[in-house]
Amino acid sequence: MSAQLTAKDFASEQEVRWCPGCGDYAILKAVTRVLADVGAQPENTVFVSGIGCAARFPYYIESYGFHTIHGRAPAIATGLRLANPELDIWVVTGDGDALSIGGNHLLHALRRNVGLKILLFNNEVYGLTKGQFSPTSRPGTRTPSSPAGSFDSPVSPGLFALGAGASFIARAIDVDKQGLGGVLEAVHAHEGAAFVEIYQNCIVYNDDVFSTFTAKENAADGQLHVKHGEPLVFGVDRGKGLRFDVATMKLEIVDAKARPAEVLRHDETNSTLAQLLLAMQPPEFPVALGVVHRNPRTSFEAAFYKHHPTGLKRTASVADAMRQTSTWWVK
Amino acid sequence: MSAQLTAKDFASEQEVRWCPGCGDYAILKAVTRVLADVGAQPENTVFVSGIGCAARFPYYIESYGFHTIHGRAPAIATGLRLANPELDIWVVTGDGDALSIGGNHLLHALRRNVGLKILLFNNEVYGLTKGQFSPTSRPGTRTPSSPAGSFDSPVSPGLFALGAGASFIARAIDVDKQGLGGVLEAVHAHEGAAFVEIYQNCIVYNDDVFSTFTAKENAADGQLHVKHGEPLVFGVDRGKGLRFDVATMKLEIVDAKARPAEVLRHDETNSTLAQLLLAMQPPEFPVALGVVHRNPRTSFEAAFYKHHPTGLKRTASVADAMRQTSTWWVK
Amino acid sequence: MESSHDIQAESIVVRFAGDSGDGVQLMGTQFVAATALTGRDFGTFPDYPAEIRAPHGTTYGVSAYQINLGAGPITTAGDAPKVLVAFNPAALKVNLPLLDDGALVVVNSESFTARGLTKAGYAEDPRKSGELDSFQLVEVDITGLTLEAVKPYGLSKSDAGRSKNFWALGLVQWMFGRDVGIIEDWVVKKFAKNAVVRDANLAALRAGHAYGETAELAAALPHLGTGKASFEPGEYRGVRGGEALALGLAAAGELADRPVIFCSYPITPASPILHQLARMGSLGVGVFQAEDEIAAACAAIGAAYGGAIGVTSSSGPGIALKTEAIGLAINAELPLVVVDSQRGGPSTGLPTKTEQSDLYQAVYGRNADAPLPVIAARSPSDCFAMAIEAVRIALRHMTPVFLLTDGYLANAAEPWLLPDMRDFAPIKSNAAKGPAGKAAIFDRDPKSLGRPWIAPGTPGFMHRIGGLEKDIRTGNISYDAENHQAMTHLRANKVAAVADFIPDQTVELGPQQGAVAVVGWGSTYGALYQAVRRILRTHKSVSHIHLRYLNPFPKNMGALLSGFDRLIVPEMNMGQLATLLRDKLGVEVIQYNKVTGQPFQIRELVRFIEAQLSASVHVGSLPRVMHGDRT
Amino acid sequence: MESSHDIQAESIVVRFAGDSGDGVQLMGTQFVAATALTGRDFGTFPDYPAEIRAPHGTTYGVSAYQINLGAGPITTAGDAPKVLVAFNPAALKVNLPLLDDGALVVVNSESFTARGLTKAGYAEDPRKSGELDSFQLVEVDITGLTLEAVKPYGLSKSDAGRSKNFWALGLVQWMFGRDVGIIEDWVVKKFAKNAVVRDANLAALRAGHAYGETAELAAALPHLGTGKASFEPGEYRGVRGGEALALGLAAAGELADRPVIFCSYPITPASPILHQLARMGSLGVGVFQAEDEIAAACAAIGAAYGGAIGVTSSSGPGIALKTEAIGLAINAELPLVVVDSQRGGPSTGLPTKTEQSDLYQAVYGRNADAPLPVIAARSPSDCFAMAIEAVRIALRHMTPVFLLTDGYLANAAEPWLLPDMRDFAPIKSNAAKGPAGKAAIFDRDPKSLGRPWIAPGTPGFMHRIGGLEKDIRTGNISYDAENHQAMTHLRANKVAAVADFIPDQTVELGPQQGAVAVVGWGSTYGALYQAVRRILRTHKSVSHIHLRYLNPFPKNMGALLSGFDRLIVPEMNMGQLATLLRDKLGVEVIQYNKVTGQPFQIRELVRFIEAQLSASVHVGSLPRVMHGDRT
Ligand SMILES: Cc1ncc(C[n+]2csc(CCOP(=O)(O)OP(=O)(O)O)c2C)c(N)n1
Ligand SMILES: Cc1ncc(C[n+]2csc(CCOP(=O)(O)OP(=O)(O)O)c2C)c(N)n1
Ligand code: SF4
Ligand code: SF4
Ligand SMILES: [Mg+2]
Ligand SMILES: [Mg+2]
Repeated sequence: MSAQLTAKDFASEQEVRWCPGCGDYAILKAVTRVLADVGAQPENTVFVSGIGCAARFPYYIESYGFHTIHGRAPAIATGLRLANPELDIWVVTGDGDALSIGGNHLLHALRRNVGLKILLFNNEVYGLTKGQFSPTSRPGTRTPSSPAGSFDSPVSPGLFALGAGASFIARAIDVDKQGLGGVLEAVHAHEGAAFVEIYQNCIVYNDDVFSTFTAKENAADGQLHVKHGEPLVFGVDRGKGLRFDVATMKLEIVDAKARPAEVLRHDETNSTLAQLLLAMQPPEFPVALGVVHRNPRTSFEAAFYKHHPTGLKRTASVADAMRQTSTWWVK
Repeated sequence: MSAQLTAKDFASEQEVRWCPGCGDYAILKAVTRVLADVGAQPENTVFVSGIGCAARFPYYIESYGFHTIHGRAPAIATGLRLANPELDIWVVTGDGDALSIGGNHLLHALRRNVGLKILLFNNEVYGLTKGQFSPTSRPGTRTPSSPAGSFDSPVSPGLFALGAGASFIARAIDVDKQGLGGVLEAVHAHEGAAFVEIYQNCIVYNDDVFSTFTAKENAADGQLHVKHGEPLVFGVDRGKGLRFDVATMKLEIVDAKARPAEVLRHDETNSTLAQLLLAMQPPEFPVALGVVHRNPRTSFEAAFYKHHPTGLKRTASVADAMRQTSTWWVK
Repeated sequence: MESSHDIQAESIVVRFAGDSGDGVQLMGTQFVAATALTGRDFGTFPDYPAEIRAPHGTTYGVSAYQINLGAGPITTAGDAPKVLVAFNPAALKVNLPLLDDGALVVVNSESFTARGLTKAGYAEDPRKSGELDSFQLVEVDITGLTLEAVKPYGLSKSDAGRSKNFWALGLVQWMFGRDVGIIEDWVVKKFAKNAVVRDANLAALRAGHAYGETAELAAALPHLGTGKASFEPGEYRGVRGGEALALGLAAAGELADRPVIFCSYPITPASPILHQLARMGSLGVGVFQAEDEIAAACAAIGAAYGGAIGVTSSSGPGIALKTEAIGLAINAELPLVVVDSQRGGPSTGLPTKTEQSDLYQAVYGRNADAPLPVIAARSPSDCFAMAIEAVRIALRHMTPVFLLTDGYLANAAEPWLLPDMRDFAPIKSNAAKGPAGKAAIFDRDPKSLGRPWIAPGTPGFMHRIGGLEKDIRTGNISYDAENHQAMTHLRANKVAAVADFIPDQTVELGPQQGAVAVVGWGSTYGALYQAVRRILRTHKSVSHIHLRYLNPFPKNMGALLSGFDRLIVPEMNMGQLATLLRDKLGVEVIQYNKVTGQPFQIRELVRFIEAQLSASVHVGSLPRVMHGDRT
Repeated sequence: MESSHDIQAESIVVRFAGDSGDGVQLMGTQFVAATALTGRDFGTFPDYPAEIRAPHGTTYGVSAYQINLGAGPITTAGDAPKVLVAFNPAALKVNLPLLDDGALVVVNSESFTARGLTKAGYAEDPRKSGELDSFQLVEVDITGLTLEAVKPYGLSKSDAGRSKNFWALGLVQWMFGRDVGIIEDWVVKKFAKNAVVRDANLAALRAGHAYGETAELAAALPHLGTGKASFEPGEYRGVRGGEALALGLAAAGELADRPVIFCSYPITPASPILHQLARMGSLGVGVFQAEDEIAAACAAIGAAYGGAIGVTSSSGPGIALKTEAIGLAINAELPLVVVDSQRGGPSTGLPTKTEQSDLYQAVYGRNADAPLPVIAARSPSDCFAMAIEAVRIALRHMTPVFLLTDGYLANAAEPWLLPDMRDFAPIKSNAAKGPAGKAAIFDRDPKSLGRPWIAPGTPGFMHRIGGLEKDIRTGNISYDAENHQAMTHLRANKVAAVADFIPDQTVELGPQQGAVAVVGWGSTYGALYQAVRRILRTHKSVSHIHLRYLNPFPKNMGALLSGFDRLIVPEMNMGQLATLLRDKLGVEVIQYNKVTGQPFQIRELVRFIEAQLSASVHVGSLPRVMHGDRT
C-alpha cells in the first residue's frame, strides 16, 4: 500500500455545485477525511449514486464514480460488487432516491446483505427538483406539490431498514464531525450492507427541519449517542436514561443517576432494542444516533463466491460443455 | 341492501385453473365464504391482482376484477381507491409479485395506509414461471435458477410490513378454515391498509415447505394463535407461554401453567410485541398466527378527501380559474 | 428629446441576466405584465441554470429571462437580443454571444470587481478589453443606487441589495417610455404581509425610473420603441405552457363532467404541471404524487378504471418507465392521458434543455404491436386545447393517448386570448348499450371502436379485465390464434379510427401546393412560422404545415403533401417525424435536424430553407440530411 | 411385409399429445434422440399449455410435441402432422384440426370413457361420429397394455400408468422400423436411482415395441419410412435455442477471457436461458436472479462497469421495464447485451405464444435519440453464433446491444453441427491507449468509436461517468449546445460504424437479383427458406434474403434490394421490419403479416408468394398489406 493519503487527496478537481450552506458540504468533508484516515485507496474506492442533489457526490471525490439513474444505485452497485468484491463500494443516495423510486432495490440490497456502504442523505425533501415533499417529509409540509400541506404519512428510514433485515444501521447529523466520522469508520469496517441515515439540512427548501434536536441548545436532550455495551443515557451531564417497562412493552425515561440499575445498556446485536431506539422521536424521546444496530452475517457476494470457488475463473471449456449431451457423428 | 348472498354467489362462472391440490383453492373457498358472511356486495367489491398463480384469483370471484401487471397491483389499487373510496378493494398477490418486483409499491401502500385489503399468498416460490426461488425462499432451496441451492437471505413479509409502518398485520394458513376466516373478517372490518400473509402450499414446486408447523402433528407446538388481550400461550392444552426477558431483551418459552403471571398478554397495538411475534420461527418458537398487529390511523384516502371536502366535485369554473391572474382587454 | 442611439423597431428582444438570486425571473414576468397592457404582442423564454443555486457569481449560476415584444404576430422569444441587462460579469459573459450587433448592454458596474471578474472567468475586464466595442455599453451602479434608494427602510445591506431587480425594472420601464404604476400595484399586493420589503421595492422601482428622467443622464440612455400589435379583440392573459396544460386538463374534466386524477412523480421539466394542478382542487382535480413513475402511471390507470379521468405526466426518462403500464392500458382498453414534457437526452441527458426526441418512444416504444394515438401541442396556449383533445380521444376510443410537449413550451409564455368554454363541445364517453351483464363490456361503438366505460360500483356489470389477450366478443382470456389476429387488427383499427374524428391537416402559411413545404410539429411552430413568413415576403413559394396529430395522421396528409415538390422537415431531434412520414406515407423528405438543447432560431431556418429553394428541384442531388446551425 | 397404408415420404411430421402429466415432452425428446442416430434431419417444437398443470383431461391442459423428420434440409417442425399419437380425447380434439389429410391417428382407447369425452367437450364419441373418416384411425388400449406390462413391479395403478409414454414410444419406434436400444440405455442412466421405475419403463418400452412385432396386429399398423438426410460431416447434437444461446454467451466469455455475469428476472419464454446459465459456473458464468427487470438490467450495467460481460435477458414486458437503464448504458458507453425472447403481446398478452413484435421496441423504443445495435438469431443453433456476435459488438463499440430471439426459437430444437471453438476469433475490448489519467477514458478507437473499457480497481484511471450529457473530450458534465449536437452525432455514428465490421448481406436461396425477393428476419428463417425452396422447384424466379443484422443494416442492403422488382416482407407482427426498410432504405415493400402466436406454415407462405409472382408487376395495383392464413 502506498503512502498515507490526506483528505485533500480525495477531493476531485471538480467544482462543487451545491447551494451555499447546504449540509452536503459537511458530509463531503467528513467522508474525505475518513477515507484518508482508514487508508482507503482511490483506485479501489467507488462511489455510486442515483439522481438528486445528494447523488452529485461522486463528482467531488477523487476515486471511481458512477452517477447513475434515479433510484437504481443499489442495483447497479450490486452488479459491480459481484464483478469485483475487492472494491470499497459506497452508495450515496437521498430520501427520494432511496425510499421513493428506489425503495425496492434498497430493500433487496439490505436483505441480501450486499457489501455496500449506503449513505442516505435525508433532508426530507426532493431538493434537486425544487422542493416537493418526499416519503420522509412530515405531514403538513407545504411544498409546490402540496401547497395545502402534505398528507402522506412518512416512512422511517431506520425502521424500514430493520424490517428489510439490514445487518448494520447507523444514524448521524451532517455537521456533527465526530458522530458522523465515527459512524463512517464503522461503516468502512463492516462487511455486508451498511446503512446510514444522515440528517442533512437543505437550506433552500427545508431549512432547519431537524433543528428540534440538531440545534446546539437542543442537542443534550435531543440526541442519544449509543455505544455498544454502554448505558443508554443522555441529557445534560447524561442525567437521563432509558428503561424498558415490560408491563407496557414500551420505553420510558428515568433519572439515570437515581436509578442507574434500571437503565438499559446498548446491545447493537439486539433487533428489538434497535426497533425501540429507531422509533424514538422528539420531543418525547431523544433521537438515537451512532451505530444503532450491527449484527454481521454472511454477505451476498461471499455466498455468491462460495458457489464460484474459483472466482468466476473458467475450470471447463465450452467445447466440452456443448458435448454434455448425446451427440452423433456424420462421416 | 339486497338479500343476503351465499358463498356460491361469489363464485364466478370461470373455470378454476390452478393445479389440482393447490393451496389457492382453499383460500378461494374461505374468501367467498367470508364475503358472503360479511354481507359484501359484488358490485362494490373489487379484486385487483398482479401476475402469478395467486394473481389469477380475481377471475374466480363474482365481483369486479382487474388482473393487472406484475408487482403493480398496490399502485393501481391506490388510484382506484382515490377514484372511489366507497369500494371494498382486495389486492391478491404472491411472494414474488408483492416482495420481489412489487416491493416498492407495497411499501408505499402500507406507509400511506391506503384502504386496501392485501392478501399475500406466500408459497416461497415463483409458481407461475415454474418454480424459481423467491425473496421468501429459504437459503438452499434448489430450483431451476438455483440448481445448487439458493443463497439469497430471505425477507420476512411480516417484519417488512411492520418496518413499512403497516397499521394491520395478520397471518394465516391456507387450509385453516377457522383461522383464515377470522383473519379475513378482521381484514374486512379494518380501515386503511390491511396486510395478510397466507402460508400457501404450492404442491408442484414447493410442496410441504410449511409442514413443520402446518402439519396436524406439528400444529400444537408449531402454531401460536394470538388474540388481543389474551395470554400468548400454545402447545398441547396451551401449556406453553411466552415470557419477555428484559436482561436479554428476548422472548423465552415458559411453562404457562406453572408461571402464568409471567406469560405475556397479546397487545395488538404494540409494535415491539408485533416485532417479537413476527420474528418467531420454528423449531425454537411457534409461528404467530391471527391478527398480530392492529393500530388504526387515518387512511390515505381519508386524508386525501379532507383536502377535497366536496369529494372531487367542482366548486369553481375553469372560466374563472383562467382569469385568476392579470388579464387585459383588446377592443 | 431623442438621443442619437435610440432603438425603434417592429419588435425588440430584451434579455435580463444575473445570479439565480438576483430575481431576474420576477423582473422578467413583471416587465411582461406591463408590456401586455401596452398592447404589444410578446413571447418569452426563461433560461434557468441546471443547478438549484450555484455559488454566487459563477457562469453556471447565471439565470436569464428573454422577452420578444412589439408588433405581432410574435411567436418566439426572438433570436438575438437587442437589449441586455446584466447584473454581474458572469451574466455578461454567458449572454454576450447571443446578442445582436450593436445591442444595448446595461451592466451593473458595482459588480465588476476583481473578484467578480475572476469568478466569471474573465482574465481581463471586458469593459476595457474592447470586446464590447460593437455594442452600446451603458454602465450603471445599480447596486449602489438601489442601496441609496432604500436606505430609509433600514434593511441589512444584503436585504437592501435584493431590490436591485426593481430598480433596474424601473429604469427599463422608463427606457420604453412607460410609467411604473401597474408594477407598483403588484408590489403592494404581493408584499402586503411585509411592509418594509414592500416599501423598499417600491422605492427602488421609482428610483430606477427617476434615474432615467434625470436630464443629465438621459443622453446616455436610449429610448426604446416598438410597433403595436393588432390583436383580435377579446380578453387576454399571459400564459406558460405548463399553466395552459394544467388548465386544459381541468377543463376536460369540466367538459366530461368527471373528476380528474392526476398522478405524477416530479421531474424537470414536467413538474410545473403537477404544481399547477395541485392548486386546482376546486376544479375537481385530485393530485397524487406517487412513489415513482411506474406507480404514477398505474395509479392513473386505476383511477381511470374507477371512472375518473386518469392522467400521468413526466419527461423522457420517466415516460420510459411507464412503458409497460401503458401496454396494460392498451390491452385493458382504459382511457389514459400520458403527458410527455420532452427534454434533452438520452438518459438523464440535459434535464433543463428542450428537445423533440420522444416521438419514437411515443409512437413505437412499446413491446409487441401496441399502437396508440399521439398528439402534440405547438405553442404555450395551444397546450390548453390539446390537453382537452387528448382527454376527448382517450374517452372516445378507450385508449391511452400521448400528449407531447417540451421544456420550451413548459416555460415559454405568450399572450392568450381567453377562450369561451361554451365553444368546446362536451366530452362524451361510451355508456353501456345493451342490458346489464358482462356482454355489455366489450360491445363497442362501431365508429370509434371504443368500448363502454363501466366502473366498479355499477350494479349488474361485474366483469374482469386484464393484460392477457382476451376474446374479442366475451372479453375472457383467450389464447386462440385467430382471435389474437383479430384483436391485433382491432387495436390497429381503433387507433386508425381516430383519423375519422380529427380535422383535416391545413396549411398555416403559403400556397396549398407548390415547390416547398416546411413540415413541422410541436414547439418549433413559432420559429417555422416566422421563417416561412419572412421568406414569403420575398415572394418565393414556400408553405408551412404544422402537425398536431402525429398518430394517426389526418386523413388528407398524403394528398396534401403530394402537392409539394419538396418537403423540408426541421426537427429538434435526429429526424423522428421524418421516419414517421417515410413509414406511414412513403414520402421522401429533406431533414433539418438540430439537437443542441436550444430552440430553433428563425434566421438559421430562413438560411436553410432559402438554400433549398435555390437548389435544383432534383431531390436526388440534395443532401438528404442537414444539420443545425452550430453557433 | 408391407401393409397397404404404409407411409413413405421424404419427411414425415409426427405429433405426440396428451395431458401435462402424460410425459409427452419426454417421449418427444427421446424419439428425437433416437431419430438423430438414424441420420435423419429433424426440427421439433413443443406446444405447452399456458397453465402450470391444468385439471386432468381438459383441452387447455393438453401438452404436445411435434417432430418433423427425414431427408434434409429440414428447417421447421413441419406444417401438418402425418402421424398423431393422442393419449386422451382432449388431446385428439385439440390436435385434429392440425393434421394432414389421411394422417395416421393412434388413440389410447382406454381414455375414451364418457367422463373423458365430456371433459374434452365431446358431445359424441369422435370415433363414431365420423369426423375421423378422412384419417387412418388405430385404437390401442395403451393404458391397459402398459399396466399389463409393468404388473411384475407391483406399482400402484397411477404409478404404473406413468409408463404409458414409454409403451407408446416403443410402438412408434417399431413403426419406424427401429429398435429401442438407445432409449433403453437412456432409461437405465436416467432412472439409476430408482430401480423399480427404471424396470417398469423398460418393460413398457419393450412391450410397446413387441406389440408391433406381433404378427396378427401388424396389418393394422403401418410402417413409416422417410428419406435420409445428407449431412455435412462432423459431430452433431440436438439443440434448443435457449441452450444454444446460453452456450453462446459462455463461449463469448471464453473468447473475451472475461467472466460473464448474467442478470435476469424469470419470465416466459426467456427463463430457459437463465436456467441453463445457472449450471454453467464452471464456464466462468455468474448468475444473479434480480428482484425485477430494472434491477437485472442495472446489475448487468454495474457488472459491465466492473469489467465483466454484463448480460440481461427478458421478454417484451420485462424489456420495456429496462428501457430507462439501457439509456444509461448508451450515455455511459458501457457494453451490455440485452436478450429479448419475444412473445405475444401487447402487455402480458400470450406468454407462451411466439411473436416477432419487439423490433420497434429494440430499434426505436427509448426516450430521446438513443440508437443502439440490434441483431437477431434465425434458428435454434444460430442463437449460439449470434450470442457471441452480440458480445463482440458490445465490447468493440462500448454500447448496449439488443439480441432478439423468440418463444419459437427458445423451445424449438434442431441438429447442430458442433462448431470448432478455434474457428471463432478472440473477442477484443478497447484498452487505454494513452498514459494513465482521466483523458484516456474517452480516447476512442477511431474506427469503432468505442472508448477504452477501464474498470474500477485500475490504478491511475480514476474517473466519473453517468447519465448526464458529457463533454465529448473530457467526459465532464456538459450542457453546452454545440457539444450536445456533437455527442448526438457521435452516438449515431458509433452505431452506424457497426456496419463497417459486419458481413455483407447475402441471398440464402435464388438469384442475386430478379422479380421477387422474400425478405425476413429472426425465427421465420426455416419457413421462408422452405417456401422459397419449394417455389424454386417450379422454376419460378424468387429469392430468399434473411437478415440477422437489423440495426444498422449491412452496407450492401440498399444495393442488394434494388436488384429486385418486388420485396415481400413476411413477419409475425404487423410490419415492423417493413417500417425499418421504409425508414432506413426508402424502399417500398409488400407486407405479409401474421399475428396469431403461431409460427408460419410453409404452405401459407407458398400460397402468398406465388400469388405475388403471378400478379402484375405494377406494385401500385397490389394490396400493400396482406394478412396471414387464419386456419
Ligand atoms: C426516472 C426519474 N424520475 C424523476 C427524476 C427527477 N428527480 C431527480 S432527483 C429527484 C428527487 C431528489 O430527491 P432526493 O433523492 O431526496 O435527493 P435530494 O435532491 O433531496 O438530495 C427527482 C424526483 C429523474 N431524474 N429521473
Ligand atoms: C414484468 C414481468 N416480469 C416477469 C413476469 C413473469 N412472472 C409472472 S408471475 C412471476 C412470479 C410469480 O411468483 P409469485 O408472485 O410468488 O406468484 P405465484 O405464482 O407463486 O402464486 C413472474 C416472475 C411477468 N409476467 N411480468
Ligand atoms: S437544494 Fe437543498 S439539498 Fe440541494 S444543494 Fe441546495 S441546499 Fe443542498
Ligand atoms: S404452480 Fe403451485 S401455486 Fe401455481 S397453481 Fe400450481 S400448485 Fe398452485
Ligand atoms: Mg432529499
Ligand atoms: Mg409465490
